[in-house]
Amino acid sequence: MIWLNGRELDGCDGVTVAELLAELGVEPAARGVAVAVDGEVVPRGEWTRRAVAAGARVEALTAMQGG
Amino acid sequence: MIWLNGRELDGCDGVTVAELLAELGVEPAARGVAVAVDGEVVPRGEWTRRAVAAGARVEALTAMQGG
Amino acid sequence: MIWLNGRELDGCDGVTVAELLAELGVEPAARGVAVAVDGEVVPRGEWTRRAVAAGARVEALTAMQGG
Amino acid sequence: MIWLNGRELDGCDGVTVAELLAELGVEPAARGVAVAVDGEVVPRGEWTRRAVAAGARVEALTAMQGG
Amino acid sequence: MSAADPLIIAGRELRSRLILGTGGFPRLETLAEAIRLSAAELVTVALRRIDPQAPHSLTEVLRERGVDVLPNTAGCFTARDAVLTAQLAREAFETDWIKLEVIGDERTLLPDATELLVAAEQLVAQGFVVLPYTTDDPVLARRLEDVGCAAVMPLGSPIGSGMGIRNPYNVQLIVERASVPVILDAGVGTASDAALAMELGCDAVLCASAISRAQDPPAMARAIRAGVEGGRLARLAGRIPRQLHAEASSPFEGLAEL
Amino acid sequence: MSAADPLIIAGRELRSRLILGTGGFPRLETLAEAIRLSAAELVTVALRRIDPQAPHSLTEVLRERGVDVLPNTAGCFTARDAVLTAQLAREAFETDWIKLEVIGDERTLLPDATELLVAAEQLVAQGFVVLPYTTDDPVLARRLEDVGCAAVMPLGSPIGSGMGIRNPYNVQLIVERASVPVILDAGVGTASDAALAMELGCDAVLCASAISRAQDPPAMARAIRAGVEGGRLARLAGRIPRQLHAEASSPFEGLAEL
Amino acid sequence: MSAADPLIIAGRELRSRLILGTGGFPRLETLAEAIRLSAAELVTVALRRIDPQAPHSLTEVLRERGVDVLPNTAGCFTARDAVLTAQLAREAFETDWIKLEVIGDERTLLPDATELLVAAEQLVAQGFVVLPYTTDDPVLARRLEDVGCAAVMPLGSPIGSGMGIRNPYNVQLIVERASVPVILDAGVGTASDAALAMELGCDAVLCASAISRAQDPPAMARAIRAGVEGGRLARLAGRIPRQLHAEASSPFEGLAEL
Amino acid sequence: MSAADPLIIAGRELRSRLILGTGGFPRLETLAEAIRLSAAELVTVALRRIDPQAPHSLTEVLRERGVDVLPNTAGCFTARDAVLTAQLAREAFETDWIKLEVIGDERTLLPDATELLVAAEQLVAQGFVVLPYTTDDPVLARRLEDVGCAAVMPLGSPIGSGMGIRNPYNVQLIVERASVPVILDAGVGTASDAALAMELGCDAVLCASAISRAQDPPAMARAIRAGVEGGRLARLAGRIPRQLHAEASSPFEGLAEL
Repeated sequence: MIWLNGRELDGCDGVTVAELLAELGVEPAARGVAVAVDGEVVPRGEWTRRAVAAGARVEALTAMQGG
Repeated sequence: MIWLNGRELDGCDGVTVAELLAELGVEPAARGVAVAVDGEVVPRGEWTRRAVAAGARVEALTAMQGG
Repeated sequence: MIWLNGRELDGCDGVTVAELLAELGVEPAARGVAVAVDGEVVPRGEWTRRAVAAGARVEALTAMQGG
Repeated sequence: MIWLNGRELDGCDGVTVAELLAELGVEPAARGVAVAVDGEVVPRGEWTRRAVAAGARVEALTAMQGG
Repeated sequence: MSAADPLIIAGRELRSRLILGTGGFPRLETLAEAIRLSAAELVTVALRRIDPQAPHSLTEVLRERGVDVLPNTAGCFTARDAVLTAQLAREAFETDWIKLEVIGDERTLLPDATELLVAAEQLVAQGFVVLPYTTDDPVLARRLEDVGCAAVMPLGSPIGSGMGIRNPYNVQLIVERASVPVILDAGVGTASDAALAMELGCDAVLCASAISRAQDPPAMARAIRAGVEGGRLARLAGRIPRQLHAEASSPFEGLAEL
Repeated sequence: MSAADPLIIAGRELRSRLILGTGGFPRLETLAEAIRLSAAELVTVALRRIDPQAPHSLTEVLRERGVDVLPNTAGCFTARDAVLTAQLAREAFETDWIKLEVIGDERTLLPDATELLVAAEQLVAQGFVVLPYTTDDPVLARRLEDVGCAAVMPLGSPIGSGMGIRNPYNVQLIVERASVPVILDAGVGTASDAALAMELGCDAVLCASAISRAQDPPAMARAIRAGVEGGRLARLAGRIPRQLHAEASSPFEGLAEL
Repeated sequence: MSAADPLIIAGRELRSRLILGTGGFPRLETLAEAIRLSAAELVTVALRRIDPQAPHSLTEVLRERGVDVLPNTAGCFTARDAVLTAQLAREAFETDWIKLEVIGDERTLLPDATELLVAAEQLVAQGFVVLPYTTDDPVLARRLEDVGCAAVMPLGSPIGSGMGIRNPYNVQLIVERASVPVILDAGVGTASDAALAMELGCDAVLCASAISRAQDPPAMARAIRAGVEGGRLARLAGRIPRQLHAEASSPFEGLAEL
Repeated sequence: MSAADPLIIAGRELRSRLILGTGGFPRLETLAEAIRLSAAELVTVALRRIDPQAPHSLTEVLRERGVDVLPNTAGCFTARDAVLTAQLAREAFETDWIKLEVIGDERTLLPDATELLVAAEQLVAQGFVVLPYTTDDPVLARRLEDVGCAAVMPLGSPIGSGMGIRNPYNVQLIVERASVPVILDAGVGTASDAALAMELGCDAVLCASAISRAQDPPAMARAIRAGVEGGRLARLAGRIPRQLHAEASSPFEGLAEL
């Protein structure tokens, strides 16, 4: 089980960051996106390599209107 | 007919100011009261003598709370 | 004697407004000029006809910078 | 040599705090006085016992008008 | 000049520098208590038609409290009505003193400068001691003094608005030039407004709604009295100048090297 | 809540809501008289090097007047100096109370938020009753309360500037959230400033220069005392709301038709 | 209503909402440049005695710049002098338009309400298009409109004082009631003052000293022009309400849990 | 110094002195139009969780408009969260620039001085160009500059409050001492507020709600742009001094004797 943006995701332990982003409809080349796993930034370059361990908290963020 | 404080008073033409004040429950010796007939002040001393003609506008005033 | 803009002018009783304006270097056709004699406006059209009596106060005015 | 309230005091190495205060005209029982030696408060009770080493910085303070 | 100096209007001495308006008090008992706590010596009243039903005790309350009546011409929109109202007030209350109001607009209850000046001139000629409620226009205040008013009563802001002194500069200009007492009338909402009026150099404050319509009128009477007294004391004490930067209140010399 | 309620700081009751700073008085006699007229029970003092020449009478004057000493850490620019100064003050005056000042800039004498918070936390841990002089920043005031300060003392404007309360909104925000007493410190220039502070909901006012540097300090002590009392009374009395337009204080009904 | 709407006074359309006063400019070249950069279409002039020595080029400069002249009655203290001056101005400049000034006091140069109203009424009867310089008294403004003035020109503060709009509430009250254009005249000191005037609902701004006596008059002409335009745009755009507390401009939903 | 001088932050030149916040716009089309009319070159965005449902066009709109993104750390209450958010922003937008927000209170959204300073220091050490949203505390502004911030962004009043610049004196003190650009951030409600900020000496204005939540955002974008430009021009033009009394703008010499 993985926490992706606050929602539980089951049966996907060990998938890569890139695969998780795909879940969100984000293609690997997408600009304006950043990912943190357990409070650490995962650089764009590692998305395809970096596997996400069970129980990890993943935050996938992008630009929203803000002051 | 006489206008007393904006209200018509019938069958009292020729009565004195003092009599009109009595109508309002004001005794002749009352302090803090003043009377105008047709836009002229009627001094306290003339209340008993001064007759009010038909159609006259009488204003009988006293102190009210005011800023 | 005539008062022109607050200054005494001697030996010129009976001269015209136009002649007084010439004193001030103002030609008859000048725009932006107005004249009052003894507190009355003298219309441009009367400058050449209108003679100024002895003792008269003549004010010849024009535009100055003002707020 | 000792620094007492920013002034050098020679030939008094090893004197007690109480003796230094006497220099300033302060008797041991004085109220409203406090002493720091090298940035440490010396409690009133130790004034007579506590010897001040050479080179020490002594601050002897009291109340002054202040906002 | 001392804080103990009485306020002198038309030769009469007043120890209190707070004049109370009687309008707006929910009950006469509350008014009576507010008068006591305000220490006012002079209170305003309006002239209205006698109502046979109405318990006729306002004047008694004022007599018991030992305060003098300052009748007003509230509700008048013309010089003519104001003059006649003043004459009626003189007849009713046996006083030559009149708080002159000539209103120009129902929504703001602001004075009508021209009508006010005309009425003031006529009333002075008729021997009245005229205290005009006026705008904060320094020129109008001067004209009112010129025609013989015994004091000028500029507003801080509209009657009952509680907006305080909207334009302190004008009040200051009025005070600078006036040789009769300047009484701030209308707009005071709380104690600090009254204090500011006195600090600007006003000689007194007239206050009605701020007290009568407060949640606790007697308490506000005390509050505004304190404000008036504090403001006057401060004016006389000579305040420190304002400056952008700080000025230490504790000395830097003698500072320990810790 | 009543006007008679004492101010309670760290369990101690004070009847006076005006705390007097002793800095800036030209002579001790003037200070003594100002203390008497201000009715202050608590007065601040600074700690400075003993001057053998100086007549040593300040503390005697304070003892005679029966007021308690609130030592300050004026002149300290770091948490470390402020903490040591507080310890020396405790030793000298046998009080745990400290007016904590940690200054960040010589020209404005404004507090240094970070150093102030560090010093406050350490002093609270050492058992001091900490009254911090702070900016009008509501968040900083909250943090100071969170670390255990017994009161918060936001400024109205820079020390000695006499600029009054530059940002009443911030003072209002501080009061809304505080559960310890809020004492307006610094900036008061005159009585109306003190009244405004109390009307905004402050529990007390600390004032030095406005009184000590006035042309007549004792008179200003009375003035500001009156301002504090008037402002507190007004706060409790419940002021009328502000409105753009007028609200008549004399009734329109019963108006004569003249 | 749109920002592009022209200002209409007495049936005449003006695209510029900044009227320039010509007084106080050190040199005519500077005036000419300020006119260009202010984009003013209407500029005021005073009537003074012809000086044979003086180079007679003011009117030429104005003609070159293609602006129209709005003569004023500056310096008049009575209705009679103002009316006569207006008649002379009509004769000299062949315009019925007059900026009516009747001053009541030399130190403040504030208008004399009564004389102003008398003069306005007479000039309207004589067919003038009267633009009166008035106080910020809403009732007087109304009276001036009632006697037929083509616009009202309330002051923000005294002429040349640069104090801005001392009493925005009065200006707001004037705007609320006026059915002729309201032009803020006098007191503007800088661009934000001009913007505020327009935000309060004024239709235009008249400005002399703020521009002519600035260190760089042409630059200030641009500045105040921008202020007028910005203020008008803001008025039409519908500003957000003021509130004591914050309202987030970044959403809290979707906030990461880091 | 000239009005044409670009604003330089961390060596980068900006011609526009208005930075636009993108929060609060009802529709992206409105945002796009407001960007165009504001002439902003830099706009802020927040970082939030990807919403698969949401049409992902904000960044496209910004790209089309050719503006650069200034990411913020809005919503962070600790230095740690703010630093991590800044790192994510750098990753997402490939920019070292960060508008640093560390909030201390949800109701006022005011900054937390201590956490802000800690975060600023860390981010500077990590090579960020840090633009901190701060209070109007001059000492804190100085500390932020000392730790290497590229600009300081004091608030005028709480975010979205539209209260303008509550304490112009503090902004003035910040400008006096700053050697990095001062950008007024938060509180601007209308054009005159923006003009005042520049007149006080600010180098730029950051504005979101005043524009995005106005009734007509694009019109308000133009209005505030004009306010910023007018205020800057006025600052450079050198305004006239404020004075209590008047200064005639029409000469008294040459006055006719009518």
